[in-house]
Amino acid sequence: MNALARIISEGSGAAPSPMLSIAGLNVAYRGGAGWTPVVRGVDLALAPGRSLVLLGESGSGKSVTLRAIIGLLREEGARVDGEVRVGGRDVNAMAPDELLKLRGNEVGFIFQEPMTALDPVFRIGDQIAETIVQHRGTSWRQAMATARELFDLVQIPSAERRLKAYPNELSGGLRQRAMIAMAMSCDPRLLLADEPTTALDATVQIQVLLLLREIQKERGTAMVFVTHDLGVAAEIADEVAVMYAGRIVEQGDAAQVLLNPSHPYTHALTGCVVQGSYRDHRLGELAGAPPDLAQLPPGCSFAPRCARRQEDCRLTDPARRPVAPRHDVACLHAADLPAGTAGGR
Amino acid sequence: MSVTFSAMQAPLPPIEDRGGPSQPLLIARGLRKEFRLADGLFGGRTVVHAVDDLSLTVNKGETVGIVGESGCGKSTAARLIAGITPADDGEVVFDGESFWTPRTRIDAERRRAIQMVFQDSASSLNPRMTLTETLAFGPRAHGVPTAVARTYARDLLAAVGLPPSRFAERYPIQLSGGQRQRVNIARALAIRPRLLILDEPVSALDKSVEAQVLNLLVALREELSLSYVFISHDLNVVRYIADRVVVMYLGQVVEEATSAQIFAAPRHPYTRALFASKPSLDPRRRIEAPPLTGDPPDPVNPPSGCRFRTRCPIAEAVCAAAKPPLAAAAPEGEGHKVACWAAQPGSGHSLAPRPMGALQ
Amino acid sequence: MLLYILRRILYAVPIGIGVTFIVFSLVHIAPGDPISALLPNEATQEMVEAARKEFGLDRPFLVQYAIWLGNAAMGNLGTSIGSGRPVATEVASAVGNTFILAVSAGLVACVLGFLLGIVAGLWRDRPVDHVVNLITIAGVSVPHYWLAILLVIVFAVDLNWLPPLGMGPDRSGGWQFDWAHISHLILPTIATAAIPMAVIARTLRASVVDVLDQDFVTTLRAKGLPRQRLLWHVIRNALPTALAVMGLQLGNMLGGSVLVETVFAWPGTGFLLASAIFQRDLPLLQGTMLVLAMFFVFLNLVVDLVQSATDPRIRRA
Amino acid sequence: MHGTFDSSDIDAVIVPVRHFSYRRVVLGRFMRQPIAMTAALILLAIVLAAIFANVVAPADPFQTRVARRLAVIGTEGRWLGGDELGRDVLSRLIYGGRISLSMAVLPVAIGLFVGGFLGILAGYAGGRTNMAIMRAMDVFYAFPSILLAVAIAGALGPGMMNGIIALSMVFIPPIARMAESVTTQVRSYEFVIAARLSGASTGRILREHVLSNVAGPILVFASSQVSVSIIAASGLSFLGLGVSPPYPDWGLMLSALRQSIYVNPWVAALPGAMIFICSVCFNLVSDGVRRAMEVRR
Repeated sequence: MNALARIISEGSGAAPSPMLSIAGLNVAYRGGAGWTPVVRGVDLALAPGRSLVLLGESGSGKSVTLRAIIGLLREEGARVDGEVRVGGRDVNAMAPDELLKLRGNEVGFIFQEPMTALDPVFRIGDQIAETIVQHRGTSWRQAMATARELFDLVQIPSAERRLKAYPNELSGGLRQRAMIAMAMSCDPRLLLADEPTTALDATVQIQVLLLLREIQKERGTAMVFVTHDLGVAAEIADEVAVMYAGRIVEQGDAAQVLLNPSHPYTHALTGCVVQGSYRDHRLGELAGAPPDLAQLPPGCSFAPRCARRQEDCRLTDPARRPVAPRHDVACLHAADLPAGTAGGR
Repeated sequence: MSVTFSAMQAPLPPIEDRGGPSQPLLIARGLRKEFRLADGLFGGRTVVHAVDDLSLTVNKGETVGIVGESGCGKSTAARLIAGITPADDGEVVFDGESFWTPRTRIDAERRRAIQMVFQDSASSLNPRMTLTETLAFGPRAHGVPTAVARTYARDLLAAVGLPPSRFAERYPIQLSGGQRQRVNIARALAIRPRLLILDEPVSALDKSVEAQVLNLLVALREELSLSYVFISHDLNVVRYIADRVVVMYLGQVVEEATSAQIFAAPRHPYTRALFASKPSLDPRRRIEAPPLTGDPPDPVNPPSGCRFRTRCPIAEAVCAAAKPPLAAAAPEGEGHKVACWAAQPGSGHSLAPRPMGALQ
Repeated sequence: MLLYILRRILYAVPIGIGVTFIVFSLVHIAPGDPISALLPNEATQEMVEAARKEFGLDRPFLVQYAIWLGNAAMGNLGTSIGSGRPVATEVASAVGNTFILAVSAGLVACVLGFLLGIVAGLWRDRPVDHVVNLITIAGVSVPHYWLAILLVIVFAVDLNWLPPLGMGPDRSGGWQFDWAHISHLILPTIATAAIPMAVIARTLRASVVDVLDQDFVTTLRAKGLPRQRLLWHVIRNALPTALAVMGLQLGNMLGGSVLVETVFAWPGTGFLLASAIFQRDLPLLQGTMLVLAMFFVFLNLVVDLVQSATDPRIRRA
Repeated sequence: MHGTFDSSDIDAVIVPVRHFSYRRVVLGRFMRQPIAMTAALILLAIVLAAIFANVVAPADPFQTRVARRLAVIGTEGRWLGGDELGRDVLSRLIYGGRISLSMAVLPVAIGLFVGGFLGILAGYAGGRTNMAIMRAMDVFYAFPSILLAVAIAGALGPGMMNGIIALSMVFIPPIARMAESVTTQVRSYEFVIAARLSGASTGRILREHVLSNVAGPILVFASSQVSVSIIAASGLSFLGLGVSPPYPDWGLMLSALRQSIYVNPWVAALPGAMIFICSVCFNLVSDGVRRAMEVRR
């Protein structure tokens, strides 16, 4: 908690109240034998207008954390505790109708696969308009006009025709742009994006990524962006939080974390990035696979795969501590890491 | 655990080399495949030209990478070469002998020369078979007695880094994605092929596992003197593993060169855009503007002439008129081929080099 | 879209031809000489010869089929052995009666099935779902002819509230909108509707559960849409499946009516068919089957078209 | 050894499950469903009673007794009443299971073999073979199912064999359609493609790869058809198209006792109740098996 307080106070000098703050978030799903923890004590804070990338591999809990921000998990039967505050109000304590006003209105959400995330039997325009009508109480006609403007914002050509299209009639890139338009339709103060470019081709991915970056900066929207791709993170993040086995293991400024990783996991990840040719070098490897969340090892959950593990790693689960200003790491031996090993080698 | 392929007693004989070291292992010529979509009222006219006039040569011990975005026909190309999807036209010659033509089928014995590894590691394994059963299937199909094939299967597991004592009797559902992909590689190698076609083998894996599998592939190629056709949308991966690279766009090859050449000096505007779309990993050196706008066009109605011209930053009138041939790029000469009017001397494109005669 | 409709219609043609072929074959799979199946037992030698000529029974099988098909297309379905009247007349008078029962039972089955299915799907694994499951399991498992008899035992014999037989107070067979007629309709409607209602409910429940599991529902919730708007999305997505199963069940009611109409002596096509079987009146059997099967083919075509009109995913296919 | 990875860590992720056998898992999951298990036991009891009817039944099902005509339930020696000829209804219900259940199960079994064969063939061969088989099935599909059975049985005339033939014609097309669709799906999976690539014969691939993956869904679907079949089979008997008197059969008994609903209504309802109970149980068992086979997550 004091780490959190520190981040809040340092986050952005002029704006003391964070757009988003998460404290002690725990999420568990019902598994074969009892509850399986998926997110284990996540603390986060994000100032207005900033973008934070949650970086992690499959099963690290990054998407679950994102969904927790608008309280989607409880309805899915998950056990959630901890505090999630958006604009100062605790989401987990909200009444159902308050939650409806938060979602889509104050917080926009973009999903990974626009093909399945859009209703296949409704026209794109209607799906955007219904959000606007719901939150702004405008007429349908006005809402459609707004949708039309949003299509210009996300640079969809032939907007009139595309508004009347069904999702399967659009290409992947256009679908994701429409999804962004929908998320932005009520001019939210916080945007949540769950791997929004992963399903797209490289040349389209960069377009959507830069569009999102531009809109976010122009409108001053705070954004939490989930990805597994270091390159994508480097393009869009002000801050990066690296997740492993349901925990944030490293957090800080994007350049700090990506170029000067202090946690052995982040370090290994940057080392795994495929570069150069096989003729020149062997790829750095991270042995093994993430742990089964239902049967976590004692101590640091990364320890079994860690190249730098020592005896105490199997005993103590490390807390996050600063290694530099605005750079936290949850590792007992973070200080042992050689500094400035950019790129991993 | 210390079992390696070279030390292993394989129950199947290796496929003899016939053509000698300078004979290319695989030559694919003029492969063509159309997919008919919904039929019209009287027979369909909606046709997707999935692969249009693809030619490919793989030398012995070489890895050829095929790069392209979804729908460019790279996976279809893989299945055509392997002879799973019947081609409309073209032929494949393997080590100097015809592998298939549109009229001939491949016999079972020669078929084992080319094997594949697919992207989806889960649907690549029969959920009702244990790993031993899966790995023993191919050898048994080639007449190896079941008991021998099963022992061999355990050795194979060990050779790809999965201790048989713990993995032999498992079912695919009990494995992680990376482990499944190791099994898929072992399965493909079980009947001792000479060419492995890898269709996006690491795309579905986590980054940390991706490196493990790539290292395994590099080591195996060395050890077994294999050749690879490696298909991926990921430039970095192809760059790492391939000796030569083929870039595809909407069913056609737009550029072909050695890995070093193409990454040092890409000639086709699409290849250049593809490279420029790759994030840098450095937050201080971000991409300022996207190199291309829009999505790839619908392969049902590809643009006339050069198929890339609708998104090409340097398209001119000549590009709409005719399809540019895949020809040697002027300065580099040997081995670097590009299908772009801007690189063809005397094509009429304003950026085209002047014809050779005029130069001298 | 127009092209799509044309193609569906064109596709139905070979099916229709296949159906007529099977119906035609019915007489020929019957044991014995087809001529004896087509004529009354007391037919004279001249009648036999005349019929042999008329039906072309001395000609090859396929020619016979063509002759029969031509006749059927002109409305000549042969002569009933039992009544001696043209089959077409017999069937025509019965079709209307079956239609009344089918509409009434269809309405009950569709409305109830739809509601139960939606409710059970929305409250999956809750008590409501279990209750609906109980009802629909019983519904799909109940032999409808037995249900018909039970209904008669309870409401006609025991309680004496409703009439056990027929479709109206007089034996005229005409239909009027009054209590006397409606009271005759109630029990047959319940017996006919039971199975289709349960099948519709079960299919719709599965469909709703399926829709709720899809990613876009999370999007809808993330947009902050209220429950009723969510419900509309769910229904709209389940609609194509719902329409398809409803159409199919409507057709299957035609099959079920054979037994229910027999129990209630409801003078419809099913009753006609049963009496044709009882009297081994093959021309009547054949004619009734032809009309019912062609109607079913037509119904399937309509369902197909309606379904594709409500589902943009298959519109372009 | 390739590289540096440590195999002991690879394994750290997965909970080792020893002797994981699909069949055993499904069976285990089925047994943990009390309703489905109860239904299975009831069915088993009815089937066993039918098989050992000569031991179980209290009286001779053919012996008529004028004095016991339409005896009410609870009459001594006619515990479930007597029928229109004074025969023991309880004994006839027990013996009736033999014909009624055979007429229900055999058509589905035939449908499973013929339809399953045609469907797998169509699905695996694809192309024109598929077209030819499936279009032919579509034609049969274009009849409401019970109507088709009634028409064929009606044309063939009464008799148990005719009834079974007619019903088989009803169940072949839907089972073939189901088999075709799962086979087409399995065929497109990469493990089948890999098997083809290995040079294995079509027969071997079908046996070892395809069959094991399509058999489950096809069987479950077929089992769900048994309850339809029992209603239809007894329906045929009810119309007089099944076995001929005096053989005991539930549909036939229902039809005969129907005449006496004013005299002895509840005895008349009994044969139908048997059909209903069996139908419900078949449905519950089929549901249970389907649920047991569902892949979680």
